[in-house]
Amino acid sequence: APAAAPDATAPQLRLGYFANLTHAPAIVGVEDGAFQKALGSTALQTSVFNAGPAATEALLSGAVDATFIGPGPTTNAYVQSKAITVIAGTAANGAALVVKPGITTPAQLKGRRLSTPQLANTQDIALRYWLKQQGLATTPTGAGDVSIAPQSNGDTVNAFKQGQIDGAWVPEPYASQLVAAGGKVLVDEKTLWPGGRFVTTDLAVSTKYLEQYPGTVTDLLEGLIAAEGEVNGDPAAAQRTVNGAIGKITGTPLPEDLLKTAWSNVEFTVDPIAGSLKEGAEHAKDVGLLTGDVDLAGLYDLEPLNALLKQAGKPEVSAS
Amino acid sequence: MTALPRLGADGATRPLRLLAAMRRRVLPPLLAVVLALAVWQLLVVLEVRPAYVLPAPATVFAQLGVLIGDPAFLAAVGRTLLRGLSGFAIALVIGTALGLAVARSRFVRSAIGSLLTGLQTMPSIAWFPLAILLFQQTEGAILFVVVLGAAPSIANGLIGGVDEVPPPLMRTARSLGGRGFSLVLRVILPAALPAYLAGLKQGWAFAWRSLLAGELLVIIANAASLGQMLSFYRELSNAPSLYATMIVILVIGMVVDQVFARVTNGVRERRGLSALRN
Amino acid sequence: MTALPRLGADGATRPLRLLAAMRRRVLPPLLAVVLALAVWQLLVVLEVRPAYVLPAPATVFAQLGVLIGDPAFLAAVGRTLLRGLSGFAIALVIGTALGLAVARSRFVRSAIGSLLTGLQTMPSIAWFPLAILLFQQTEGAILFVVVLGAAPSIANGLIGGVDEVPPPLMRTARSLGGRGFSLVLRVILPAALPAYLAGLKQGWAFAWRSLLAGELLVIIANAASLGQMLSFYRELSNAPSLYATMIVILVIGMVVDQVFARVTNGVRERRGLSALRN
Amino acid sequence: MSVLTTVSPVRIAGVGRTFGGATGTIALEHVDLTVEQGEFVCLLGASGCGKSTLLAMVAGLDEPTTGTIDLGGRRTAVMFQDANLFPWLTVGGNIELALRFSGVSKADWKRRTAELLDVVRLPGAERRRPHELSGGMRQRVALARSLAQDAEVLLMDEPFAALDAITRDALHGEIERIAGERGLTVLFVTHNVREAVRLGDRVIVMKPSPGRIVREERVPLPRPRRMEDPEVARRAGLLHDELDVQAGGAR
Amino acid sequence: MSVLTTVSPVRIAGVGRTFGGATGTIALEHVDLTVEQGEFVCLLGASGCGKSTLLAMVAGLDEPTTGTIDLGGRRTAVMFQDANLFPWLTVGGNIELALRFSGVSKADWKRRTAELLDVVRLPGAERRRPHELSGGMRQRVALARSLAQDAEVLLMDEPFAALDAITRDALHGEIERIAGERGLTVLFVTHNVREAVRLGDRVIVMKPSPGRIVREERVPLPRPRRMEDPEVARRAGLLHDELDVQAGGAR
Ligand SMILES: Nc1ncnc2c1ncn2[C@@H]1O[C@H](COP(=O)(O)OP(=O)(O)OP(=O)(O)O)[C@@H](O)[C@H]1O
Ligand SMILES: Nc1ncnc2c1ncn2[C@@H]1O[C@H](COP(=O)(O)OP(=O)(O)OP(=O)(O)O)[C@@H](O)[C@H]1O
Ligand SMILES: [Mg+2]
Ligand SMILES: [Mg+2]
Repeated sequence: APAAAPDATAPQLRLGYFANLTHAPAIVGVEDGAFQKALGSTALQTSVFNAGPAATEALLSGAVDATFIGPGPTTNAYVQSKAITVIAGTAANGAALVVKPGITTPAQLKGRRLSTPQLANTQDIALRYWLKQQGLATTPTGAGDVSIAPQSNGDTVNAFKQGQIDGAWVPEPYASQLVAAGGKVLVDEKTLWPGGRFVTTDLAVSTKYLEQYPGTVTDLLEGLIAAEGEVNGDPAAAQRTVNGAIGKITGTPLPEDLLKTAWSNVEFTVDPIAGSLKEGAEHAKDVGLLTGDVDLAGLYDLEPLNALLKQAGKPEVSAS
Repeated sequence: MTALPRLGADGATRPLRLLAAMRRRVLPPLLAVVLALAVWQLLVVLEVRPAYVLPAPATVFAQLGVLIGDPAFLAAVGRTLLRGLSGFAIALVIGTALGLAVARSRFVRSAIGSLLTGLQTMPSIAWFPLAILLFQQTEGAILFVVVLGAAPSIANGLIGGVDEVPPPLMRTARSLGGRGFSLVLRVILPAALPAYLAGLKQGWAFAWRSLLAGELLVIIANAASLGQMLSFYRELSNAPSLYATMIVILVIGMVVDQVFARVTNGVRERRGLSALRN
Repeated sequence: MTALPRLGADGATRPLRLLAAMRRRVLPPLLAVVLALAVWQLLVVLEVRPAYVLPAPATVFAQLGVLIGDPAFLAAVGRTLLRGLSGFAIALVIGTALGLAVARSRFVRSAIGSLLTGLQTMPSIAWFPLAILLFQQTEGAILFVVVLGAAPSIANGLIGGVDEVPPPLMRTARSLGGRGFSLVLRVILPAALPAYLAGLKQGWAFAWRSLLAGELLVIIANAASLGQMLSFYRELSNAPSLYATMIVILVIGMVVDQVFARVTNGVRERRGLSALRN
Repeated sequence: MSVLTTVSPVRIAGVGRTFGGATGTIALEHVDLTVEQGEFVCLLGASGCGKSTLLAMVAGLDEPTTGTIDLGGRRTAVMFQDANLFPWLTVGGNIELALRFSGVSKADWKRRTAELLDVVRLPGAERRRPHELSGGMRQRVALARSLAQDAEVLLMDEPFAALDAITRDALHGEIERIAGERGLTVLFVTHNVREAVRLGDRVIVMKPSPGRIVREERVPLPRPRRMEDPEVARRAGLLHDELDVQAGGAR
Repeated sequence: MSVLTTVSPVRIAGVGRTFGGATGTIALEHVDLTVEQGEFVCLLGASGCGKSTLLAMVAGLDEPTTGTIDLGGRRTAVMFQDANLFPWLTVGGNIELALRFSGVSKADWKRRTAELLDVVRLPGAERRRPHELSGGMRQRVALARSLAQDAEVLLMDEPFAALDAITRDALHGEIERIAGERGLTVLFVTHNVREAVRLGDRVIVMKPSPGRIVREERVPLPRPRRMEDPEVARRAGLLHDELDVQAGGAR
């Protein structure tokens, strides 16, 4: 494709995100105007998604130009289309295997019933891979040494409280909710990763948009860096903003102490921790939830981000 | 003799009649509600399930009060209703046109007759990718899903109705010189009306369900909707709000049913179909 | 004179009739399919949307071939069909009983008549928490959602049918001494049959949609299902498989429609309702 | 009338029927009529004078607005003005349904159905469908169906209106025979004055707006009678003139 | 018949109609009938001999299995054996629908409807609903509806079967008058032999199994005639005997 001028800007940017804790920088950036400020004359138009598939569908079919999204859907979308590019990270960590108090070793999980948010999503893959490493077999259809029953996070919390499941591998704030319901953290996912970090949310743009309007993308990144700064600089204020937005969108804000606990388990960073996404894809292949040739070579383009980081005198991030 | 007061069904005096009407129309649903609440409360008292999954009626109704007092909730209900009505209106036009085409033309019937039911059995979730593909992030995507859910029902109702028009009436209409559009408008549609209305009612149910599912597709910030709230309450394990929202949906459904029942009863009465009941 | 060969509709010779039947029954749907494929291919050729969201028909049909050749996929389809049929069977019994109760008793009608439609408009997602609450993660939870979707439709169809039974026929039946269950079985149900069948068709559509949504609810050991695959493919942004699965669902829906159409046509023919068409 | 023996099977006293509330149509006003056991009573009267309404009330299918109708719990069979065959059943099925509802044992259905179809001159029509029949054939099936019932009081609303003269004459004989054999009490509505005289022990003349009984006429002629009998014709002529006078008065 | 002037309005040639394929019921076999302009032809025949079937084919609502029916594009109006009123319309609405389909301008509907209801002796019944009418009233509304049509050929299937003698006599006069005024060609099915002689320029006698024409009889009596005229009665008696002989032969 003929490269556009490095500062070419678009008349508008359509941006998607979720009303989730792990999308806090996106929410803050939208609510406090960090994105719009950075974008200048480019009109910002936002869409809120409920789950990964809708966000992917929107990005691939050109209904949004960029979206905050989890690593699982990112990988799927890239494998299918090769038409998206991850330009930054947003959040890391914040997922754990929480189990009934009696269970203290992996071996005790044999014959138990665990939940994940959705078949083949990030946590589902993490759980299956981890179990495999512990010598416990699983199948996508729920059979094996450990039975995995994917269900919606809300149902998981209820099922755990009623003792219908023995544990669940879930993201925040549900992990904290399970702990509050008497669960014990058996595995904090970050301990499994090199450096103790793994990506939870990243920012993906349509490759076409990136090629056409590199200037706007840079503006967007600038806004993201500013929003991350706000989130990390004044967590209390950020929590208020995020909870306000969640309350407005979902009808119920999260309980404040729960939000606080969950928040402390998540790290907000622009580092996409590319290694963890790529290894996650390998894990998915390993447990049979991803098939075929998984080539993620062209997924990242971190040059614009690194340029901005360099300008700001911050450490650069790596695409491997 | 005609001036004498008459006894019997037609002759009861006004206040008596009102009381009788009360007994017939208000008492039974009231009893049903009371019974349902009693069973519910009993389950709660017996602690069959913990309160966070099965809250007490009082809790739910308190929450219902809070929700109804919340302008944001009312706005959400209003938004969803508006979407439902506009989607239904579009489905009405498309479904009626399709239904007439299938009912009246053998060719169209064998071409797409079964397709209608096929489309109808397709779950909303399957349409989502296509809806976003076609309509991007607009209300259009939601309406698309709603229309695809409702139009086949409406069409099928109309087709059924037209197929059941008694042949003697059709012969009579044709012998009177009825042709083309005039025949359709003056004879076929009125004759098919009861089944058509039944189709509309089913269509509304499909539209409404598709809508509540479709509202999860694109969440428009600052524009909460009923479908969205429903799934969020579920996600957040907010049982009182979830049940309160279900009650709202139930009541809306029942009100709509009453509207349909009124129309249908009017139609039946005018045709002398309600003459002999029990 | 009766021995002479006759012309006209009844008199065509066998091979000719076969050809005519082909022309009437095979050609139109074929044309419809070809047209749909042509439009689709055109959109692909024009590259209206990239291939990874709107794959070419050839890609999708190739994938369809792969899926159909995969025993696991066939097993999933079989499992879903089985669930659909059993859920529908339960809904049939419950819906029919409810429908009769409402149609025959004024009290029951005003107590729960509107509730049926209210329940029908409740989206499956609202039932999920309750289903899990009552049935845990078992087939029961899926069937619960399916039955709640389909039974009101079946009941409403039956109610509509009973309400439309011509009063003269009811009077005749009663004057013949028809009472109670015998009257219901021998007169009311047959008279209401066409509307009842229409209700069953709608009920199937509701059951099937609820099922495909409900299958995401409960993942049962070693039991892949169509609903699960549908969302799985969507999850993986696997457009060819998604569209191929949609085609499978569409075809199943159309086959079911054909079954209903056969039954309905048989009923209509026996009653002389098909005498005058076009 | 008869005061000595058993109570009369049909006692209609002060019956009125108004449709559609106090301001509606007065179909019948103060009708008194007693029919004796085994009596054949014919009702004559202008179109819309309330004959069908009266029959429906005697059959218990409608309630009088005023007055009482007492049959002492006797079973009725009705043949309506319209055939009202059940379209989902064959001709045989329609008759068998009446037999079933009357508690006739299943073993006898075939035979009884065949017999009844013979009576109405439709032998072998069991397997035909209502929509394949001519108007007169449908009416005869309805007649067979009403005769299939095990009733003591037979109510017939213009049963022979759609029949040609020859078939009708034959059925006159049949109905007379069956009523005699079974000891039926018959209330028979017709527009044909000669038919009324041909069949009735008594002819009741009604008048419309509001519907009421204006005349009763015993027919003491010996049976069997024929429509062509000069005495039948003479009495019919008198009744016809009577009706004519009334009509002139009413219009 | 007439060869000089215009072509006859109804020409039925070699018409047969079989229901239900080659092995089905033969309703009509080889029927030939020509009706002249302005002629009033009555069809008589046993129940099930194919009268209604023939009328439906003349009206273009059914197709003969063999033979041809040619009306030279003339418009027909049909009054069916059953009233077939549209239940969702009032009495007035039913008649107005016929006026609408006949292209009568809306301004005239009210007046024409009132006139027609007067003709059938139901003045002021516009706003009543079909299910509120008695059988004879429904039939009269159907008659008014068929007269509302702007037709050249009038086909009537037992239009007066459900009417009392007085009303029927009045309507005989009306139908005769209207047919004369409009120059209508009428094909009139009846079971009443006297009625046929009273109304017809020609009476056609049919015979069943299979349905066919067995006799034609001109009625050269001067008009107006009355049912009670001795000459009408005499001719009717002859025809009745003729039918009787046939019936004896057929059964
Ligand atoms: N359901 C109804 N609602 C209103 N009016 C009715 C109803 N049924 C009958 N009527 C009126 O009652 C009167 C008597 O009707 P009915 O059918 O008894 O007459 P009939 O003597 O049987 O007449 P016909 O000889 O024409 O059959 C008529 O004026 C009719 O319009
Ligand atoms: N749709 C049909 N299918 C099969 N047979 C039919 C059909 N319509 C009419 N017939 C048969 O054709 C014959 C003639 O019927 P048609 O209605 O013309 O008789 P009709 O002369 O009008 O008798 P009626 O005086 O009783 O009205 C009858 O034997 C009838 O059973
Ligand atoms: Mg009557
Ligand atoms: Mg006939």
